[in-house]
Parts: sequence; structure tokens; C-alpha cells
Amino acid sequence: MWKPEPALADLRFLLDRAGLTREALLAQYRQMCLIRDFEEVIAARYAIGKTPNFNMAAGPIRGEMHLAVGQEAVAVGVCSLLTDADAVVSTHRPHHHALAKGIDPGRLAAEIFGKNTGLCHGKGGHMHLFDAEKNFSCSGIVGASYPQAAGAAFSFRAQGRPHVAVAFSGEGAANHGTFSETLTAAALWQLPLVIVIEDNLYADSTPKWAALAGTHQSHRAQAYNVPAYLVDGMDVIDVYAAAKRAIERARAGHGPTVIEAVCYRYRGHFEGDGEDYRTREEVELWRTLDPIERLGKRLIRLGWADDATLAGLREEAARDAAQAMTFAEESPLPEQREALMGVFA
Amino acid sequence: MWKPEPALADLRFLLDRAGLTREALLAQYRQMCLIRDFEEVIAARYAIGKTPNFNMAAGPIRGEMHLAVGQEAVAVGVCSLLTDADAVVSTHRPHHHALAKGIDPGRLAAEIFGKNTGLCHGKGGHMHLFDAEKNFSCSGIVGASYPQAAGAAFSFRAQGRPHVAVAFSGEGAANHGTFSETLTAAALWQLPLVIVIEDNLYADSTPKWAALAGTHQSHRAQAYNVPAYLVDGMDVIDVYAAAKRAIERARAGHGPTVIEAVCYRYRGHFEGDGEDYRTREEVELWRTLDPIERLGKRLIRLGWADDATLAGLREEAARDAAQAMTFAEESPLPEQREALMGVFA
Amino acid sequence: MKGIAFAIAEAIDQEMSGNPKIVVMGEDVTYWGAVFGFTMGLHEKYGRARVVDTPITEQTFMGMAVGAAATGMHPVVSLMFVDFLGAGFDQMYNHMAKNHYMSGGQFAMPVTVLTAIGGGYGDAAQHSQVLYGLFAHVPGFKVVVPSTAYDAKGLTLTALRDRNPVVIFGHKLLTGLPFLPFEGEEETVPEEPYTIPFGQAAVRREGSDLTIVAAGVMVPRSLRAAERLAQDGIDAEVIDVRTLVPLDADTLVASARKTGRVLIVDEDYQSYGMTGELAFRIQAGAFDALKAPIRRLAVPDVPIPFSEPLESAVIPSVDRIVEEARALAGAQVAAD
Amino acid sequence: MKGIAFAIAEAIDQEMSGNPKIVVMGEDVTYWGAVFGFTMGLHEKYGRARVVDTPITEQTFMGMAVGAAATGMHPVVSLMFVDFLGAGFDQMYNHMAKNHYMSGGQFAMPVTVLTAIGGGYGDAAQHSQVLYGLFAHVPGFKVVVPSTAYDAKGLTLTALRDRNPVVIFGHKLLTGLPFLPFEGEEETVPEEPYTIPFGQAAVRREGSDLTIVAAGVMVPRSLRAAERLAQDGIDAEVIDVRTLVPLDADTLVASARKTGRVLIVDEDYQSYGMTGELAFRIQAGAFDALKAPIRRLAVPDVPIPFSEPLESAVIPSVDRIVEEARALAGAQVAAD
Ligand SMILES: Cc1ncc(C[n+]2csc(CCOP(=O)(O)OP(=O)(O)O)c2C)c(N)n1
Ligand SMILES: Cc1ncc(C[n+]2csc(CCOP(=O)(O)OP(=O)(O)O)c2C)c(N)n1
Ligand SMILES: [Mg+2]
Ligand SMILES: [Mg+2]
Repeated sequence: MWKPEPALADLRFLLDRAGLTREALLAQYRQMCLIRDFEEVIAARYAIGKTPNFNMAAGPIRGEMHLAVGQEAVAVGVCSLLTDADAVVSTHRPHHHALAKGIDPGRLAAEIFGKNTGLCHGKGGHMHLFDAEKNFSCSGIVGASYPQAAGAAFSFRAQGRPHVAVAFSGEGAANHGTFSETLTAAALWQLPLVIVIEDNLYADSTPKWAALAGTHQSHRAQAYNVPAYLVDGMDVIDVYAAAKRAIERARAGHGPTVIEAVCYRYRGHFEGDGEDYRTREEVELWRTLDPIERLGKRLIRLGWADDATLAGLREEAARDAAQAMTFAEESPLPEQREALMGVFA
Repeated sequence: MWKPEPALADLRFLLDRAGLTREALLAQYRQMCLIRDFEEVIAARYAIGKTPNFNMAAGPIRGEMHLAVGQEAVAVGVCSLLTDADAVVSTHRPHHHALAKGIDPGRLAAEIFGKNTGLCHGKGGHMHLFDAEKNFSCSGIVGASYPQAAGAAFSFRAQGRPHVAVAFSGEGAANHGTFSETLTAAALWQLPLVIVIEDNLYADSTPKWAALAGTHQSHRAQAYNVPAYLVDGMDVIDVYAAAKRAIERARAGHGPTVIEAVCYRYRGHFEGDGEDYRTREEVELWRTLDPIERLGKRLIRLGWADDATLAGLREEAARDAAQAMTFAEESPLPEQREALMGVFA
Repeated sequence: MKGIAFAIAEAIDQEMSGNPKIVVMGEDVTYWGAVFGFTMGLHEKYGRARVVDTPITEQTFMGMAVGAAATGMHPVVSLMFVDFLGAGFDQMYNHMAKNHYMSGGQFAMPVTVLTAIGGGYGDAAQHSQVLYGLFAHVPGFKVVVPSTAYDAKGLTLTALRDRNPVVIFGHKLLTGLPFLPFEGEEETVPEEPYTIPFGQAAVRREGSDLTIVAAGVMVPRSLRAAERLAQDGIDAEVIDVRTLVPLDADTLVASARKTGRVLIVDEDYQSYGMTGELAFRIQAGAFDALKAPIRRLAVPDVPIPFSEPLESAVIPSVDRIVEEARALAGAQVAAD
Repeated sequence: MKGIAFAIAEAIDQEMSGNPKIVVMGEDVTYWGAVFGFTMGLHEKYGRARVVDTPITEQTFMGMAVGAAATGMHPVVSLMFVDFLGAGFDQMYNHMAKNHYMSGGQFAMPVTVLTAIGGGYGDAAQHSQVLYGLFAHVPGFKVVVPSTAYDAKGLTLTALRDRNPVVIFGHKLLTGLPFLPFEGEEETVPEEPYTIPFGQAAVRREGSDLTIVAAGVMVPRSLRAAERLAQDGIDAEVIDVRTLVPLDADTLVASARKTGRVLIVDEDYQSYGMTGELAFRIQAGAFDALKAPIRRLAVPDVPIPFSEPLESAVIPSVDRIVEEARALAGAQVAAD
């Protein structure tokens, strides 16, 4: 999925076609930095109490932890096109989607810490982030995001509301029957649905070659009469350009689209992953394609930013991430009696 | 899926290429007649006690009844290529597959009547036909046949046995997630699996246009790197020719194939179906393509049979079907205490 | 009115006409009224925009219901036979039932699931199950099992106004459809809409010698058994639990305290299901008043066999209810 | 040996080396040993031909197990977390569990399912469930819940020689893996293969004042509670059911008859599950010997919340077992 780096004139042309301005690109840069920083500070906080012996139950953040460092461009490229009213259904690896959808980093972090100020008052946790105001939900069950997003899309159409629903998933998830079932449903009813596959080459410890019958999941969409884009998930501009078409088409009533964004997760499947199923070299190779650095370089080439501008944005992002952690850490835990409440509305 | 009727020389050419001899064709003719007669006498027996008021629980055969009149060519075209050791996993509409796989019509009928002499001693019933000697099983759950056949194929390969596994299903079933999941598995592991979709245009009351995102399920196979054939399911020769290639390839270790056979069920989804979701005209139109009559006419054109030969075969088939019914009707019911036995082996 | 199918369809129609959020989806909900009649007539009235035949994709249309409920709709979803739950259970118990809780109360899940249960007409192991025990075990579902048309209408209307997932288990032999045996009664059911609250068991027959607790078609069978028992001078109280979740344990306990003897009758599999739960709740509340161990009659942990004599050997019948009740009435404090 | 994961993996290895019919399949069974270690080391020894990573397709690999079992193999299938059962349940309860019966005994289903259960380490609502009640409710599964490494090895070997579907529920906090808390003990486990028959509960501690019945990690917790109770002069008997199906009701009843007081402790959801079933069986056999209503302690019908104080409020702890047992020991025949 690696594409040639566009010459400056071509880059201008591509940006123009995508309708991407300087402001938009700077915002994307900042957003990607926020995600990167957020994930990295979460990683650091998660490690507390877990070294030298890694124990999932120890420290201020318990349970599994799936981070998306390296995959920022996919979340930002897609979600920067969405409004609060558009629905996003995410997965076990949801922080980047949540932040890109505009969820408050503090309340997000607080949920990850299990605090009462968290999005779900500590009941959900890192794999179950919900924010009704941002129309955001997720699921720790692989393959579960597709039908739920289709349902939201169905609902928007039924209510005559011009919103779109986005299902994020991994490439492993697209092997699940729900993917093809949802393609059928979305095509049949021409739902305003965009399915985004973050193809990061691995599902847990299982490399794509051991689990995929073909090379790309997006190829399947065609067989269900759903158009699909295969994009460079390490390039926010490429993701954005495809997502823009898909989302505009969906809003206009022209039905669903699949976007497969080839990307890479720099960290393990979850924190604590020994990663013996892949080589260090592969990880290093992919890091050379880093989406944040690439966008930074382009901004400089375009003359839209200099090192200082970028450093400023990075600092802002770092400050936001740090503030989110402080908010989370200083927030109180929920009270035990809360546990028994809220099964039913 | 209608194809032009081949001119005599072309027909000879096609038969030759498929390796179909006079004997083979006559056997297929007889087998299709047996299925037709069997289904029709079952329909008649099923109706006993159910007129004028149709009540599923009345009469000698209780419960739902899904017959395959009109779909004989698919079962015979495929199963005439199989040995006893090859596995077949069938569906809620299984009689034609069972007979084509060589299951004894008497024990089949007895099972449908719930008799102790039935294949499963009356425990299975019409949707749950099992015959270990013929490696035949089925399921009343739509979409369930695919993975089970894939499992048998996996097992043959693991054991180094040269057998193939066939999953039958309807076109409605192929919307189920198990279809795409099984395609992935079969392609990944290059399993000796043949998936046969009997595309009879309806799933219950739901016409294909209301449930399929595309025109044919077989198109999907390609997206999973599984080769597929789309054949005329009202033409046993066309089915056979494709099945032969698929099965030979599977035996040779070249992996799975999907065959979609477009056909039609003359009767309702189940007996008692009011059929208000389709027109009488459509049914009549498809009857003009009747697979038994078409094969009969071709046999005569080829000079491989005259009216008397065919009438003789039809009589034999009718006699076999009648004998099966007699056997079933005269057999005893199982004893009540049997009900509590056999949950565990 | 004859049968719960008509009652449920009428309830949906009445609520749907005033509530644009309601959409009906599932396999064969148009021409076939979801096969067991629960959506009869709706397609004709509301068209395919609001009454939607789905492909055979349980996981997906259940998941769509979750997504639609989260964005302002009230989906009414048909799971044609309860036996098919396994094709879509994940979206039900892990999402539909949990999202309200997991989201800290942000996303209500107003979904009404309609499903057909039960055997007794020869549909064998994969089309005759009851399985409400599975839904009752996982938190987040309300579990409704109507035994009369009157209840079916009132409970369905309650479900359609509930902001939570409610699963309505309609027994096939109570539908009143002409192609199935009917074990209910012709009833007077008010035309105007009315609701019946969840969590209120109904004492269908008062009695003093023993209590029979049942649900669904086991209620009319228990009532028939009670009539037979009366001829022997045994006066049975018959209680219809109506909703397994929420469960009206008080009514069960009060009856157990009165009669001292309890028989629980269930068409679901015997072990790890309804009978055990009800027994626990009853012994917890009526321990000192019980004169004999609680008994139960249910499907004895075998798949439902096809053949008639086998099937009737495993599904509780009026005869076997009578037998069990007689044994219970005669039972001294057992030391078995 | 420390933990059930090592024991289960050793059992599979020992049986696999002599039985070519065994093939291991599921997600991440190679490098990750099925995440919770149940298949550790097998990939290195047997390679990808016999230890097969599957795509994320629960319904399909469970269905493949059915087809493979029907044609001469003995699949060992990993359902990584029991929480994921909903993605493949149909092939399990409608086929794996029923095909032997439905086929009139023609097709045995020698399948061993390995699955990880339980919470207590912060994995929240969709990765902390126990759910063995669902499998125990539907006929056709044997339900095995080891609480020690010794048992885990012997029960797994029994499963691998059984011609029926057996589901082994391994509690995560008993695996002994370094990344999880461990609530078991370091044990001496014989190297040579041995089997432990299903359907035999184990009396883990003898006592005379009351009986605590438990499974999985609730067994060591109950034992710890019993030690605390002993300090108060309460002598608790602790029984490990070991297999829910088949269930050794005799041992439970005998203990209940001896102590007259029973507390059932369970990490599955409270209602319509294990606690009700065991209570039924105990009251049926020990009715006249019970001195107080049977009590239970289980997850109180809520999803497992993420946050530590919430999670520990719903999963039975040593403290709460002690509390319940104390109340029970003091309970007179209640009239509550
Ligand atoms: C139904 C189900 N099966 C298995 C799992 C365990 N699991 C969690 S994440 C994961 C891998 C997902 O891979 P992919 O979809 O590629 O997403 P990625 O982790 O790469 O972002 C698996 C198997 C699950 N959560 N749900
Ligand atoms: C999982 C599941 N969902 C629904 C059904 C109910 N059902 C039985 S047959 C059928 C239609 C099947 O259509 P198709 O696959 O085209 O086969 P055909 O009946 O046309 O042979 C349906 C929906 C079922 N048996 N299993
Ligand atoms: Mg991935
Ligand atoms: Mg069809």
C-alpha cells in the first residue's frame, strides 16, 4: 500500500481536490499528536505497578490495554469529516477513534482509570467507551461494530436525518461473518454507512497471511455491490480523501462504502505483549512511514508550517494529554453501591 | 441462468467432455425420478389428516415439511460424483440430497415418519437426517452446513484420505456469516470442500431481490480466492460438468470450489405455504424447464432411450418410492423410554 | 380473540401507529407475519419502510437493533424461532443487554424481541426449544412469557413502552394460528390499548393443597391438571409467573406458605434453568412453611426428539403434571 | 506445578502425542497458547498442521469441530474467553451438543472445548464472565470447572478420552500465568497421565456446622473463608463440584444432611444458573435435614463493571463468603 511521495505540485493538487486547507492540516497534525501523546502516557501510567513483573491486575489501570500508536492517521482522516451527530462504533482498540471524534480527553482518561468522572462513570472501561453526546460507542467483541453502525445508519435514514454512521474494525475482524452480513444489509438498503478497516497486518498474534484468504478485505466489498477504497493508512491525506468521498456519498443517499487503510501498530496487540510473532525490523521499517512525521514534513514542504509551528502544536497536544491524565488521576473512584444500579433504564 | 439448448452435436460434445455415458445419464434420470416420486408421495402422506384444515401436528407425518420438487438435478448432478466416504452436509430441505447420496429410501421415509426403523430411530426427523455409513448429516439451522462440511474436509486432509466434503445450502443461507467465514477457512487451508448453493430464488417468503446485495452468491467466492461456477440447476448435465471439475480438483488437493445452481422449487417453502409472495405464472414458467423432462428429451434425441425405456425407469422409481412408504408406514414407532437415552455416547 | 399472535400483532399495530420510532424487522415479517403471526397485518398497513424483511443474518439484524435503539428508534425484532438465538446471541447478551449499564446509563436500549417457543407438534430438536432460561440468566433482559391473549397484548404494550430490551416468548401452541394446535381459550380482549406491568405473577386458580407454578403453555396444562386433581379432592393453586425477569417472588412465596407444597412445571430444559431458580426463591422465602421438598417437571435434559411418542415422553403433559402433583400432595417430609 | 494452564497444556500434550486424531484449533493457539496458556508449547512440538490458528470466526471453527469430530478426529477447540460464546453458540448447542442424540447415536462428538472464565483483574463486562450456566442448561455438554492443577490435568485427560463434547472452563486467576493474579497453590502434580472421572465432587475441607459449595476460583476463596470462619468457631465443610454436568448431587446432599446449612458460592450470574440448580437438588435430597434456607452468593445480576471498587462489589470475595456463612451459621429456621 505504499504510494510514492507526491511531488510538491502534486501534493498541492491532491490537497486541493480533497478540499484540505492549511488550517485543516494543522488541526489534523495537532489531533494526531494528541492521540500519540495520549496513548503514550496511558502506556506509561499502565506500566505503573506492573514492573518488573507484568501483572494485568496491578497498578492504577487494570485489565487489558490496546493502544493505537501508529494508527493515528486513520482515526483522524475519517473522524475529522464527522459531526457530533454522526455515529461512530469502535472496537477493543478505541482511544484514537474516541479522541478523533472529539471526546474530551479528560473524561476518556478518567474512564480508562475507572474513575467516577469517566465517560461511563467507570462502568465501561477502556474497551467500552460510550459518549452519547458524541454518538460514540464501542465493543470489546470483534466484529460487533459493523451491525451496530449499520443500525445507526438505518435509523438516520428512517428518521430522515442526514447523518452517517462509521464502523471501525481491524482486518482480523473483517473475517467475522458480521462483516459480510453487514455488507449485504448496507447494500440492500443503501445505508449511509462507512466501514473503515484498519488493516494493521495482525490480529492478536496472528499475521494476516495466516488468517486472510485474500490480500485485502476491501476486495470483498465489491462482491456485495459495495464500493471500496484501499488507502495508505499511514497517510492522513490519503485516508481523508477517500473518507470524504465515502461520507459525502453516504450523506447524499448513495449508500455504503468500505475503506481499508493499511497501517501498523507500533506497540504490541496489548500492553505486555511479547511480540514474538513479528520481527523488530518490521516494526522499525513501518516507523519510517510514521504518519505524524510525514504530515509534518509535508507541512514544511508546503510552507504551511515551520519547525516552531509544529513544535508548538506538539506541545499543546502534550499538555492536553498530560492534563487529561491529571484530571483522571485526581478524580474519585465510583462508590461501590453504584455497581448495582443501571442494569435497566 | 437459462442457457440455449445445445444442438445434438454440441450435446454430444458436452457429454463427452463431462465423461457422461448413456448408462450414467439413464441412472441420473432414474435417480431424479425417484426423488420426484419420493417427494410427491411424502407430500401426499403429509397431507393426510391435514385437510380440510391444515394442522401441522395432525396426520402420520408431523412438523414442518420442506420438499425439493424441481431441484432434483442439483442433488443428482453433484452426488452422482461422490462415494460413500465423501461427506455431505445438508439443510432443512434434505431429502433429494439424501437420496442422491444413496441413502436407503425406506429408512429415509421411516425417519420422516418418526419410525424406529428410520435412519435415526425417529429422533432426528425430516430436518435432521443422519447416516454414518453414507457420511451424511444435516441441520435445520440455516447456514450451519458450511462450517461442518469444512470440518469434514479438514479432517479428510489431516488424515490423508482422498475424500471431499460437500455443503449444500440455499441462496438465502449464503447471506449468513458462516458462508463467508467458511470461504475464508476453505481458501486458507485449501480444503477439499465443494459448496453447492441451490439458488431457488426464495428464502421462505423472501425473494432474492429483497435479501441479496448482488445477483448471485457465487460472485462472492472470488473475493475469497475461491473459484466458483454459476450453473443451470435445472440441467443435470450442466451441474454435473461443473461438479466434476470441482470434485476432481478437491481430491487432487487443489482446494475448494463454490457452485451456484440456479433452480426453482415448484412447491411452497414448506407444505401448507400459501405462496402469496410469488405468482402462479412464475411457477408455471419454471416448470417448462423441468430437469427430468429435459433430460428425458435429450436421451431420446441422443437415441439413448425411447419412450418405453424412460417409462420403465419412471415405473421403477415410482415402485421404489412406494415401497419406501410402505416400509415406513408398516414400521413400529420407537418406545417412549428411548427418548431419555443417547444424549451422550 | 383467539390466541396470542393476534394479541401481539394488535398491540404492535396500536403502538406503531402513534410512535414513529417503532420499526419492525426480521426474517419474513412481511408476507408471513414472522411465521408465527406476531407481525401479521403490519406490512399491509405500514409498508416495507417500517416492516423490513431482513436477510438470514441474526447477528446482524440484532446488532442493527442495538445501533438503531442507540440512535432514537425502538426496533421490534423477530427471532423467528428461539432455537436460532445461537446465530445472533452475541449482539443480544453482550450488547443489547449490557450497553445501558456499560455506558453508565447513557444509551437506553428500547428493543422488543419477539420469538416463538415450544414443541408438541413434531418440529424436533432444532425448532422446539424454549430456552428462556438462557436469556433470564444473563443480566439486562426482561423476559416475558404470556399465557393468554389478554396478557400478550398488555405485556407487549408494556414492552413497547419500555426503554429496555424485552424478549417476548410466544408459545406456538398458544398463537391461535390455524396451522397449529391451540391450547389456549377464546378470550375477550379489549380493543383499546392497555398495559400489564412486568413482575406481577397471576394466580390463575386458587387452591389450598399445593401450588403449581408454570409459564407459557404450561399454564393452561397446569389448569387442566388442576381440574383433574380437583376430582381427586386435591385443591391446587396455579400460578402463572408471566415474567421471569423481573420475577414476582412474593406471589410465589405467599402461595407456597399457604399450601406448603410446590410443583414447578416448565417446558424448558430441566437443569440450570427456571425450575431451579424458582425453587431457590421459594425455599428462601417459605422454608419453614414447606411440608415437602419442592418438585419440578421439565424437559429432562434431552434434545426434543422428533417422533411423537418420544416427543410426548419429554414435554410435560397434563397427565404427568397430575401424576407429579398427586405424588406431591401425598408426600410426607421426604427422606429420599 | 503452579496453575491449571500448565496442567491442561501438559494433559493435551500427553494425549496428543499418542492420539493422532487430536488437532488443536482456535484463535492464537500457536504463539500465544490460546492467550491463557491452555495450548502452551503444543505449536513448537506439533507444528501448524496439528495446532491451527483460525481466523476470528467462532461459529465456523466450532462448526468445523463438529464436522471433524463426525469424520474421525478429536478436535480440541479454544474459545478464547467464554464471553465470546455468542459468536459461535449455534454450532455448539444446536449441533455439537445434539448431533449424537439426533442421529440416533450414529455420530459421536468427541470435542474438547477450552475456555477462560472469570473476572477480578479489570477486564470489564465483555471479558470477565463465567457463563457456564448457559452450557449446563442445554443438554449435550459435559461441563468441567477445575479448581486445582491436579484436577485440571486429570479432568482434561478424561475429556480427551470422552466421546462427547466437554467444555473445560479454566478460571483466569487459577492459570498460574505470570501476567495474572494467582489464587491457587503450588501443587505436586504427577508427571504421568492420569484421569479423574466426571461427576465426582470433592470435599476439600470437612466441617460440621455448614456446607459451602463452590466451583473454580470460588473454591480456594471458600477455603480461605473457612479458615477465617474456623477462627470464629464455625466449622465449614467446603465442596468443589468439579463438574456441573454430570453433577454429583449425592455428595452435596450428604454434606447438607450432615451440616443442615448450605451456602452456594458462584461467580456466574446469580439468577437462573448454578446456584438455583444446586439448591434444588440439595433441598430435594436433604429437605428434612436442613436447618435453615439454602443461601447463595453470586454475581448479583449485573454485568461486570470495570472500575475496581465496582468489580469487587459484585464478584464474591473471601470477605463476603465469610459474612454470608456467618449469617447462615447463626440463622434459625427463617420466616423472612
Ligand atoms: C468474537 C471475538 N473473538 C475473539 C476476540 C479476541 N480478540 C480481541 S482483539 C482480537 C484481534 C483483532 O484483530 P483486528 O480485528 O485485526 O484488530 P487489531 O487488534 O489489529 O486492531 C481478538 C482475536 C474478541 N474480542 N471477540
Ligand atoms: C439461523 C436460522 N435462521 C432462520 C431459519 C428459518 N428458515 C428456515 S429455511 C429458511 C429459508 C432458507 O432459504 P434458502 O437458504 O434459500 O433455502 P431454501 O429454503 O430456498 O431451500 C429460513 C429463514 C433457520 N432455520 N435458521
Ligand atoms: Mg489487525
Ligand atoms: Mg432459496
